[in-house]
Amino acid sequence: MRKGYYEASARDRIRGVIDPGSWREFIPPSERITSPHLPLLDQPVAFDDGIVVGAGRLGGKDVLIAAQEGRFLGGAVGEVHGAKLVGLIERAVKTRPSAVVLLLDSGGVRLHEANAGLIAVSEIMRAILRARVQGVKFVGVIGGSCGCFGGMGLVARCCDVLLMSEEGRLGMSGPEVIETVRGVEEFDSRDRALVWRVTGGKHRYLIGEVDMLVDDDVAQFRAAIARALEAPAEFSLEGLEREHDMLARRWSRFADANDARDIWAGLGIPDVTRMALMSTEEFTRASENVRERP
Amino acid sequence: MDAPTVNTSTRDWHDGVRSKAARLERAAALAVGKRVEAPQTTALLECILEPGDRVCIEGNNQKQADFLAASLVHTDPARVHDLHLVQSVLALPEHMELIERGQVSRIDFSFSGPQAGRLARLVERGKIRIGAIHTYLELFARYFIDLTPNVSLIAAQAADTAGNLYTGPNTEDTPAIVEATAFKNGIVIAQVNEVLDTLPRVDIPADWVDFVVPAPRPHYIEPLFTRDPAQITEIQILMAMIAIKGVYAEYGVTRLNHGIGFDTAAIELLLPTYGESLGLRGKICTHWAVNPHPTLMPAIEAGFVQSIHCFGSEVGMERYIAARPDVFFTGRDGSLRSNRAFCQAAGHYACDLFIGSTLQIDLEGNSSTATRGRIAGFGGAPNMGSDARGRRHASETWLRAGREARRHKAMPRGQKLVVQIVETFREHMTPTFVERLDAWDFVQSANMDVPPVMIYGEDLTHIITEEGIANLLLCDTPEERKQAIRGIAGYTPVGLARDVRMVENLRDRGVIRRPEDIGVARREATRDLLAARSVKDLVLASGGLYEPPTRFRNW
Amino acid sequence: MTRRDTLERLFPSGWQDDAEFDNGFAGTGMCSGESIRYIGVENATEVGVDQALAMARLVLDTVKQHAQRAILFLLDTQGQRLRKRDELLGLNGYMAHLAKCVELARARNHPILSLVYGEAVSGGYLATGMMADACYALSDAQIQVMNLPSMARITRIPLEHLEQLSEHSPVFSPGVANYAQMGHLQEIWDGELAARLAHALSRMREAVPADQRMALGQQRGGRCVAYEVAQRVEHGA
Amino acid sequence: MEQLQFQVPSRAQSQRRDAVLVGVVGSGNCEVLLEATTADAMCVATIHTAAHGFADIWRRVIEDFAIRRNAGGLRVEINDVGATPAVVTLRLYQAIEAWESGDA
Repeated sequence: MRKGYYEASARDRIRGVIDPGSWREFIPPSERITSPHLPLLDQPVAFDDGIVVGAGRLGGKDVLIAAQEGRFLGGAVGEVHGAKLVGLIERAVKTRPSAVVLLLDSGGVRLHEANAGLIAVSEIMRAILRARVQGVKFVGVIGGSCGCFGGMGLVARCCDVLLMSEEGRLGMSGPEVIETVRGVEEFDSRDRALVWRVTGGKHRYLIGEVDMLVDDDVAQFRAAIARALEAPAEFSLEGLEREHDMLARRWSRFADANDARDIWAGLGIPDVTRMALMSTEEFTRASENVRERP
Repeated sequence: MDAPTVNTSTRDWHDGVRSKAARLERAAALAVGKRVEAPQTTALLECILEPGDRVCIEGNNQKQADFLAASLVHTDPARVHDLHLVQSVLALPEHMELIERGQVSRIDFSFSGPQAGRLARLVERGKIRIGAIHTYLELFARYFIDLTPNVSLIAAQAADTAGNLYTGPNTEDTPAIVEATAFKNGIVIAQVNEVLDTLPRVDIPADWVDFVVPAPRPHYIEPLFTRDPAQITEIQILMAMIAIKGVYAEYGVTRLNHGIGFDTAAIELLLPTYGESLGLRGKICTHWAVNPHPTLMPAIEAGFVQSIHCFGSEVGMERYIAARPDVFFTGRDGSLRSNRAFCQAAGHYACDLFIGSTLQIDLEGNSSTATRGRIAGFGGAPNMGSDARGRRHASETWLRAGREARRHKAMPRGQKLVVQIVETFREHMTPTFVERLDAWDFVQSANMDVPPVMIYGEDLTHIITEEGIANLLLCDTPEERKQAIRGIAGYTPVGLARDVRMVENLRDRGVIRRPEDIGVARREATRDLLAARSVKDLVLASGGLYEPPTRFRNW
Repeated sequence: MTRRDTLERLFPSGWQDDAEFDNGFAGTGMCSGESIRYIGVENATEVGVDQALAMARLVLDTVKQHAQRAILFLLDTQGQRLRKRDELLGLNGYMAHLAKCVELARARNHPILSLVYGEAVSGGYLATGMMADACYALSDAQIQVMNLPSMARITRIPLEHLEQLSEHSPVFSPGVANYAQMGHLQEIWDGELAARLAHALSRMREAVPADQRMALGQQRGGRCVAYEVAQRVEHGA
Repeated sequence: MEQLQFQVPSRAQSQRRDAVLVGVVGSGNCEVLLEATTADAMCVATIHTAAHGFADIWRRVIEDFAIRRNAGGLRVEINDVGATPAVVTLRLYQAIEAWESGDA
């Protein structure tokens, strides 16, 4: 039976991607390290503060893994949640796993502890980048129901390799926020198709924001992560210059784009609608020669 | 009803014919042949209609004669008033507008879904009199007895220049309405989306149609039967497992009708997975009277389904249906031919099981969707959800249910399985099981003769909740029946008031069966069991033929 | 305070703008005889893809042209640009790119500082000021994720409740003092900015900076659990 | 938030193992943590719920669970955001079935 990644819980995802019997969780739920701030606001807590962190093996290789639980407060980052992730990254600098795998599913900063959350996101970014400088590899994974937004959208793009399903969403400001501030004419957040055209996996893959497009299936994610563990990792001036060129090219070509359709057509895709309906495999093949990459 | 007091010796028996001729005469200047241009529509209606007329503004479950309804709102109330609406569905704001403006003073209908709240307020303010709330089949029947329309405003996909109509997949109520109107001196006005030289097929012959109006916009069709699998809960999956294993497999149900909720959508999506794992393909769910639910596609593709007859169509299903003529009833043009009246009859007489959901169930097993402040009606559910007293053909399923019901009677006879599938609590912890239905309040507030009960307890055979199945056929006394219902009512006040010993006794006798009693493991009740978990999965299951409405797409 | 006033006060011995972009600027200022590369945004601008790209270019060029020169981010931003177009192009990717460029500079021994002289709001602050080794803000500046009325609306927690709690807790309400107490800001600056900057720089030249903000937050009593939780994950069995 | 505590007799659970967590703290849902205690014949339940005023229903749900399953020697702790009794019961069963099957 196919196990969907989009709907799976954080714990199910971890169970689905690591080698059986290899899992060890740090600060498990039984320790009840919960948010000290939510009770003051009379809000429910979760025993793991919405993130599972630990060590395991994937295809026989040692990895550290974190998984955000999108259904608890939208996977948003609070003080404990953020600190667990920072601690995991710091641990990697010392223990040198094959990679740190981040199963991201988050709307960004948890408003109930906004300042702590924002600072934590910046600490996560700094920790990842510092670890990358020291040679630790990061694999980001997006395909959950909350997508990956706000500061976590930046965290995702700080990884060496980023995997995403068509169903995943990646961006900075959520469509609802833009609609609230700028009005429905700017961004109709209830237009599902539009939301996915702007933030969804296929568009992100085509413009070079994501390295692999994965089917919404836990087993497929596992296989893709295993492949990502093999990918080379580098953090260099040359690499950043290549990324800069790609981003500058995107800006100069598509600054006037109003819809993903404009960009796809601009990239030389003949039948945008047909492309949008393709399966992951077909899509990956069909986009091989038009897809942007650094 | 008209009560003619004419001396029959001097009567020429052609009042109706003369009335129709006079109306046509008044409107003659507005039409070229049968064709009337859209801007003339209001004038046409003012010429045709007379105070006191019975009017059907075709409002089906899905298809709406919305342009004609809007045109009617623009008529002069001094000329057009005291109309009596006789139509199955009151779904448009225009329908309520006509009541507000005093142009409609009486209604007989079946269902008012989106306007249920507004209708209740109009009734309270004394703006409108409700004749009765009918089932679909019942209202159609009255079209041929005492509620024959004088004027029917209908909707079709296309007309040719002669006035033949092509309804496309959404034929729905049109044949019943037109038959009654056209053959009893009534006038039929059709709004069409387009006029073609040659129609793909003829659904209504030109001879039955008086006027054709090309509408400025295509008529509205509501995608009423599209249930996004993403919203199906684990509890609904658990109940679907109970239904499949505890009822469908148990009775070998092959001919059936499903309601339109998420509970039954869950059953449809479990057939190719859970049903297949139980070896039930070919043994259950082969013949259906049901709309083309998108959630049925995985079961069709998996080979469960042999035949489906439809009340109406469903937006986005057109290409899929056309590609599966072995399963669906289709015309020469390849597209679906639906027919609500025939399908209701099929559901009533030729199905062995009806299953649907409801909002309230009382201790006698009466169920109702009427809640305070809403007069929603019940559409077709009572036709499906009642024993067909006139049925004479036998089937194993029908006989088995009959044997259970008639243990103490000499004359063998079958019975239809009528099943309600409900969670014990609805949203906001509102209990589904109640001591007294809200429907009773309507007797006073809406001046009704009887409470609007959707399915009567005496027709109900099984109730399924997350707590298990209550088989009401096996209850010997009214008290046992009450305890059987309490026994699966969970933690609602009705459930908590159960006699624990009596309930355990009923369980020993198989009247109440818990999930564990029928080998349903709660732990397996996960969304992974659904054959499709998203609308995208449905598109994949259809091989790309299904084209979901935009609001269900994320690509 | 305006950009000009801020630069005057930071670099009384001289500064020279040499780059402009949409509501942004860059140049070189002198501090205790040392050249400082400053990169800033002004007029409480919303930072969009073009500005993030421009700043990234400036950081990369600094790395290429001026080895180990200190970089100072000067911030007055009301957040990331809230437009569909920017999201379509992948604003988060541009922001992350900027953060990566800053990290490269840090790895190549460029001290990184930031000063909020106007406003700093979440997304506009993350990839710039918050990436610094040491973060500062003027005492009359403002740092926030969201104002309390909006927060009340979205979380459905009564505004009065939030206001009442914010008197004792630095964890969610706007204000530079809260960000200092939580360990994010090294210091809040006022008075002689040039002296403050010189002092900050000399301190950074002494030791390779690691991110000490969690520990600082715990010391200052603003973030009581983060440090310990991170330590437990980092070192736990 | 409302906190409830119940202690109800139940047949002893024979399995001994690390804690089990099922479910998620989200609207209409709850998480259930199961842990071993030393009180073999008792099931101890602590509930933190965002929905006030349902103590009696919670008591009956926990009692039925303790009657139907071997929950003696188990501590049940629940973080709840308005889950219906149906969902709570499902989670309790999922938790104890995970416990008994030895799954994580």
